[in-house]
Amino acid sequence: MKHYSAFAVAREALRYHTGWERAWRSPQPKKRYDVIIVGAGGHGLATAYYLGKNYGIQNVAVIEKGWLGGGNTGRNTTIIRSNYLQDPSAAIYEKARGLYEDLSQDLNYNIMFSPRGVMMLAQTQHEIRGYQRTAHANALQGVQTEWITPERVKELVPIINIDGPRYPVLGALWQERGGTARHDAVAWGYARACSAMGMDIIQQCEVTGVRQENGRVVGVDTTKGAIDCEKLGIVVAGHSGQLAEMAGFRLPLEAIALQALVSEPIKPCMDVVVMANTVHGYMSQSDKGEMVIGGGTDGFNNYTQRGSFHHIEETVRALVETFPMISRLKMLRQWGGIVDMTGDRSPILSKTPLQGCFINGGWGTGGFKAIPGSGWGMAQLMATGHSPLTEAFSLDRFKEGRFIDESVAAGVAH
Amino acid sequence: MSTRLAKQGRLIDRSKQVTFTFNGTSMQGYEGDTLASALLANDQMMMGRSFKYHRPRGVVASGAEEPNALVGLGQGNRFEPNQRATTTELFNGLTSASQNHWPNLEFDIGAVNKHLSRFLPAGFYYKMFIHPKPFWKHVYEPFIRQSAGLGKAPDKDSRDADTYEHFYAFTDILVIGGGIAGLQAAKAAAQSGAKVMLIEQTAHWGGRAPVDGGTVDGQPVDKFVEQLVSELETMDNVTMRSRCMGAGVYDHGYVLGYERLTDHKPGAQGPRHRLWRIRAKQIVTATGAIERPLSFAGNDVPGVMLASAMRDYVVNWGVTPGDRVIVATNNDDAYRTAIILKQAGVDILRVVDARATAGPLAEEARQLGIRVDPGKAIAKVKGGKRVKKVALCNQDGIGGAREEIECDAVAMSGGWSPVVHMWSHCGGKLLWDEANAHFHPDPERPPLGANGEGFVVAAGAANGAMPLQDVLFDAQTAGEAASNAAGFTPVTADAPKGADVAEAPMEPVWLMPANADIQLRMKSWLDFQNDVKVSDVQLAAREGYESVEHTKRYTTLGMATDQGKLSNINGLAILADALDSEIPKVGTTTFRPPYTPISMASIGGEARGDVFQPIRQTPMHNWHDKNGADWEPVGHWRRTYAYVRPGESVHDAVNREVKNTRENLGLLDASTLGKLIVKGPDAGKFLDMMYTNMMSTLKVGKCRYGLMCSENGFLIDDGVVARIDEDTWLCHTTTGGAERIHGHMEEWLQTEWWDWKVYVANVTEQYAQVAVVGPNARKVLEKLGGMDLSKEALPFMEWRDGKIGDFDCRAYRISFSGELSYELAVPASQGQAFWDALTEAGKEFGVMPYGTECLHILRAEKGFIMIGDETDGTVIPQDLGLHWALSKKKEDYLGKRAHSRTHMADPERWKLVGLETVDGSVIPDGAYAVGEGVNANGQRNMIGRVTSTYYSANLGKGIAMGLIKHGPDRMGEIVEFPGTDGKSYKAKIVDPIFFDKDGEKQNV
Amino acid sequence: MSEPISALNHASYTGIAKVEECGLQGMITLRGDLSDKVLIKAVKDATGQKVPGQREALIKGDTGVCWMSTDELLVLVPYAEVETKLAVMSNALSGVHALAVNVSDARAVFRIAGANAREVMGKLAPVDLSAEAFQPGQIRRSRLAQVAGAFWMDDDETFRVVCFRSAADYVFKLLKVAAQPGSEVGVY
Amino acid sequence: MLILNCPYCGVDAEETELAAGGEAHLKRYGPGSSDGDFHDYLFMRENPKGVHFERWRHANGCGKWFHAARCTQTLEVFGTYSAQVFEPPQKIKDAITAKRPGWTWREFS
Repeated sequence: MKHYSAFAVAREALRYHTGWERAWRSPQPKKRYDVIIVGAGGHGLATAYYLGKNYGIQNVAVIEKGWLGGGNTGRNTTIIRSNYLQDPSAAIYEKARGLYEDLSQDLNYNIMFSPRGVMMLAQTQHEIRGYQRTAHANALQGVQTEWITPERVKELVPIINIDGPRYPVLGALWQERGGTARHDAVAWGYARACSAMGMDIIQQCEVTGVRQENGRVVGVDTTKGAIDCEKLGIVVAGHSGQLAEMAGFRLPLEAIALQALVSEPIKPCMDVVVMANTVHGYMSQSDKGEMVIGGGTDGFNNYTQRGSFHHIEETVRALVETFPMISRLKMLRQWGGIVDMTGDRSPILSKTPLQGCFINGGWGTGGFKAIPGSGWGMAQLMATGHSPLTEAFSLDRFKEGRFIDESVAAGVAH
Repeated sequence: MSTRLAKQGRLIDRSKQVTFTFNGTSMQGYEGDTLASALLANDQMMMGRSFKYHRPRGVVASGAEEPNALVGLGQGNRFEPNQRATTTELFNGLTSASQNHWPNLEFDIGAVNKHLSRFLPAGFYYKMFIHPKPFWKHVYEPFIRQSAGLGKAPDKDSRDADTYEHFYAFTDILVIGGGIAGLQAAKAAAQSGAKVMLIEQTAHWGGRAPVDGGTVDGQPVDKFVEQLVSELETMDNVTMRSRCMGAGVYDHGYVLGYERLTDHKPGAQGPRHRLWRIRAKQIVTATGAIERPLSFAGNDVPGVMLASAMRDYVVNWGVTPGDRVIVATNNDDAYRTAIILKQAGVDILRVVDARATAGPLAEEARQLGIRVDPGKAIAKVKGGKRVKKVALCNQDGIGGAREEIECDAVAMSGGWSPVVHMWSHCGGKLLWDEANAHFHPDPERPPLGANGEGFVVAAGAANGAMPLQDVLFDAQTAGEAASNAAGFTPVTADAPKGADVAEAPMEPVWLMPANADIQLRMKSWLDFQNDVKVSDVQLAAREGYESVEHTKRYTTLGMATDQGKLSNINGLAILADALDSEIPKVGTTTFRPPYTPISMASIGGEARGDVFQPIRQTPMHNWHDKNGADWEPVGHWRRTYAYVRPGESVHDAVNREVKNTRENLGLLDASTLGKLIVKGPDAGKFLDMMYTNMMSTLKVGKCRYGLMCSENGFLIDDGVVARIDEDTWLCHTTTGGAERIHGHMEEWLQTEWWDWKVYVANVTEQYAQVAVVGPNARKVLEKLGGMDLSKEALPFMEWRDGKIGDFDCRAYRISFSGELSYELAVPASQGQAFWDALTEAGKEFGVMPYGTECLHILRAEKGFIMIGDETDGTVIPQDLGLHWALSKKKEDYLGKRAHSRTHMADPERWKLVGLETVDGSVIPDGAYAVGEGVNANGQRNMIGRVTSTYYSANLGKGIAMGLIKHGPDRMGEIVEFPGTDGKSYKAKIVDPIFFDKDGEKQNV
Repeated sequence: MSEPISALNHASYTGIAKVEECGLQGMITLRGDLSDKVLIKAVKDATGQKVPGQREALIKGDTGVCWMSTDELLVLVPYAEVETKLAVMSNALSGVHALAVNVSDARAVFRIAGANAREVMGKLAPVDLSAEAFQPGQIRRSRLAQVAGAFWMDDDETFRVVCFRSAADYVFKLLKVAAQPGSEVGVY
Repeated sequence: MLILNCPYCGVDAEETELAAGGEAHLKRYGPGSSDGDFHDYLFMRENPKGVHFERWRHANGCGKWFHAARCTQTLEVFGTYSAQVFEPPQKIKDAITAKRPGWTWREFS
């Protein structure tokens, strides 16, 4: 793998950049792999990467129906934070956030992790108590967050209206080391690194069946032929249900549409990520200058990657109220993605009834920020059969009533 | 130079001069000008800077597709960045400023990037700025952000001076686009009797056809348009809106129309924008086509313009972008520009036609003395801030053997692409047309509506029909098809006969010259705003970013404010070539709404300021407001947190209210508590399912505190239930619980037990409810007179109807404070009068109103739980020691089954206890109790948490409730709560009832 | 008993249409089997009207009856008479499974009058209010921007809107925005 | 923006008048049911790419719950019907069969 650096760019410039090699190979599938990961999104590629890096398992194929990074990895609002309330969530998201800190260097690919700080506004007494609770929990979980005053909020976000007529800002939960990253780059960086380890990323290859022998997975059928494997990881947000069906089990998931939008680009005016859950809006400004805005989810099953406009309306009016100066900006583009929702809105990282087959899904609206931690834990689970990071997210929690409910702290899982 | 011509300009009124400013310079234009045409008339060729390299940018188009001429419009509370000069109607006093440069447009420091461009290819930032790590956040990123961005950000304190609104419209057929295709389709559809709505984004009808010439039924196109418009205006089943853009097509035939009402006359009465929510059975997209640029070196120099745009400026606004013009093309249409400009007196130095042979229009051009060079190409345009020279070469070559010609403008035409956005928003599929080298809608695969049938029909150029006669024929057909699909009988008629010069076939030319070397390719722009060049797309392909989505995201092709209207097809073609594939195989990126950007404010509509969200008010709301209420939003309600007196802090006020209520008399506005009437022969049975306790056995005249759980076993609500008569109960819910619990009850009644005879009605707002609380409660009520409220006549946990003073009243003898307390319900219309009477009569008894915080403290002193504090959606009654409220007699109730799951029955669950700090301090809200060691993820082990914590003015110390592991078995033990303030709080586990354990105060 | 006060005490505003709070209106929510003879008679006795069909509103002035749902009616009577009428009705219905309850004070009522009344309403409710689609004699339950509301037309230029009393202030402000000068739409 | 016909008040209501209520025709499992049945009743939702049956409430309208048969891939609506039935009426099933021959959903087809 050719090393990326300013020097390399300068060197290639002299040859008019005709010397760059492929970021990742595009191989035909081999007959057999130790591990097959279905789904070349962030979570799938990260799982493969850490299998290789942490456990030396490099005979791995990542199979992708479409193009790598083409699902929710490339459709989200790129927020990275770990100020979650419940221990298991805080653990996996903080692991992810920590890995994001060094990911550019680790992958030798600039994923532009920008620890600009994430702020969750408290606009009711109930929210104040909720976020102060989170702040206390985070302190014990090793997650650095703090409760800040409205004045500090205004200092950090000059464009915010802290004394709006309806919901004045009463304070905020502030995670200084939260931020954003360039979402596509995360998938591309992992893909390049996996490919460099000799792993095969097989795009435009759809899995049509999961082959098993006496209760154990032995391979998959694909549009590019049958491929054998020891272990199988299903990491296909939005389509987990279909894959599980092929593998002969069911998942407590529903697929719904989540929407987002961006404004036209303007010069930098907001250096942090702000989430206002009482009014259902959150916003950050990308390095391109676009205001990146997350919308709500539909309440019904939907595979169209299109949502209903009224969710956009609710979000935008909330943000115009919170940041009056965006009133005359314009919405450039809106889009939707398909997310898997579980009964407690927390993900599933788990063994399955089919031996050797593992599932990573149900990230709902919050998957991007978890990618490195999810890959790390999933790799550990698949390689060793156990991971403290994923343990609480197992499938059986629903039967036992052992939920991981994040909504309780007025926090929504963006 | 670019100048105003003596003649021409069908859209301007030369008798009406308009004054405006650009970058502070005052300029003149005419009514009917766009900002772009007016700037050109003032020889302002350079209008902005590009995004990445800060290269000089001039206007390249004449409409919505413009990527370059973006300005900051207006000032202060009416400032708007990134406004397209080409779609901005000129008005007197308009102020505009160019963007993305410092210190100014002419001299821009950022332009240094231009010279570094060789070192800044597509995706360079993924490969650089990796080391040293801290530099990204502190050095690289701030620099990149500063030089990126585009328009100036509005002032941080600006407040939009305008208002906005929505409008819900319903029509059988919606026609999007008011060009000749839209007009004709609308007529054809309307003749079936269908209700037709026709929307057009500009202020004019007829689109570009009047500029392109030709005749319809033997008369000039603009005459035809005039007649058609007036004909449609007389049809009362037709609604026409100009300045109204079709912004997006959504599922089930839902369309957003973006109407700009006062942008062209700021400050005028009424809303600025109106966002139409249009429900249509069928949609006709007559959105026309957009001309493609040609990819040659220097095609981004100001003065290089789309051929169609150049003739628009001449014909519509009487402006020529240059005196000495070269036309480059791969099709016949561009000859119209040459001819029109020539006839307007502009020097046409050359028509450079990449093809070997051209059609009759070329002949016509030659007749006018224009030199036509077949097989030729532009090797390079020279010039910085405007075109100076053009170097010509053979199309089939690498760009050598050049001939240089001095000129000041270049018109280019790479062929036309139908505007398929509206067709595609909801999943309409496209077909590749080899002959015209464009995608057009595939009639076999339209977007599908609620009935599974197609609900969009494309018409005219938007459908790939280019020649005038085809456009009209296609439009007629589309209009008839749409009316038919909408359930009407089309009146079939012949389309008007369009006549225009026949055209020779175009030839796809994706690069000029065909084998341009790398130096030229690095100067051949695809995306003018984002500075994406042919070489960038080729680099992306080489590096394996093969999917069109990858290439788009890696190079930012098509991600600018024009969303690739000019660049997508050209980029796609270059990518396909680089991948040695075919364009349709590579496919297009997804088309997403809106068609062009729409204002955030229009999306929010009326919902701003006062009416951003409803504020629900009790009958006494205004009194509270006048009497120092510190408001707390609870759902959409506003409740008084505390009544703050002059000179008091909120905290002081709370303490005063707490003491006074315990010692004298307090009044609480409890009107927000939900009140649901549940009536019927099966009402008792039903409530036994809804509540964990037994309600069917409650005696008439009595009250009982009830708990509600979800099927999942978690507490969702609580409240006092009163039995009114044999088959009627009244259920109180929490504030804001009324609608939720009413819905919850209706859901079970309608979808599970629909055979049960029960009716529910929400009577919450019928009553103003006042809690009269404290030792003097009975005294004040007796003073008002009326019903007997003695201990004997109205015992604890009972209710009576009667009169208090002259108010009809239902009195509940219940207490959430542990004090002698009555909750009194009177008709809402008399709530204020009743409150006044109590306040007046209460004076001698030391009456004071109290708010929600006082209420919380009073109940906490008594160890009463509060839904939302002790519960958070994960707590079950057993956690709170409420076993007494879980009926053992009942076989079933919602939540019962869930409680038997292993984790619910787990003895390790945290349980409710009281907490008393050893030093009397107040444990911080939300604090957790810590145990020994850390868990497998290195997190400190927690053994519990605080759920409610207050300073009790009565007890003079901090009190709290919390959930603690094995709590009830650990009475007297000390647990530790680390605060986020650096302190650690030690608290003793105690009984949660801190005050009047035996309840003597309430039983008097 | 003291003088009852409606939510906004007859506040009014005139823009492209006249908006006013109507004051107190007697209202009874009646739930039951709409085909039951006893119920039909009770409605007749209280309002002089038959039981309305789906989405029908049979109203004269401040007396009448509206179809709210398959098992629910809204009975309108003069405010002063509501208690007596309710008593009579409850008494008549004592034998059957039905629920009649006074909701007069739980509601606020507005009148929107003028040539642009349809347009003012069309800005707030996702309902086809063209003359072909909506006429006097019909009632529609929907939303007004962000709150629930029901409305009918007294004549071709006059709407009456019913909403929750607590939302009266919000609805009045909404109507003022929707009726602001210069905001004529020009379609109805 | 879904538009569904409320079978109770006859209105073609846009989504903003409606509240989605999840999977239709669930069988309730109460006390005495097995852990498996109870788990499935609460969490194991049908999640098909295609024909689906779901519950809606005309919340900003007549307030009634009703059922809808819909395609989750195209958003095509095959019909709406009473909430007070244990399975889809034959005419709804026929309407689906006409558009999606061979469809199945849970025990229905």
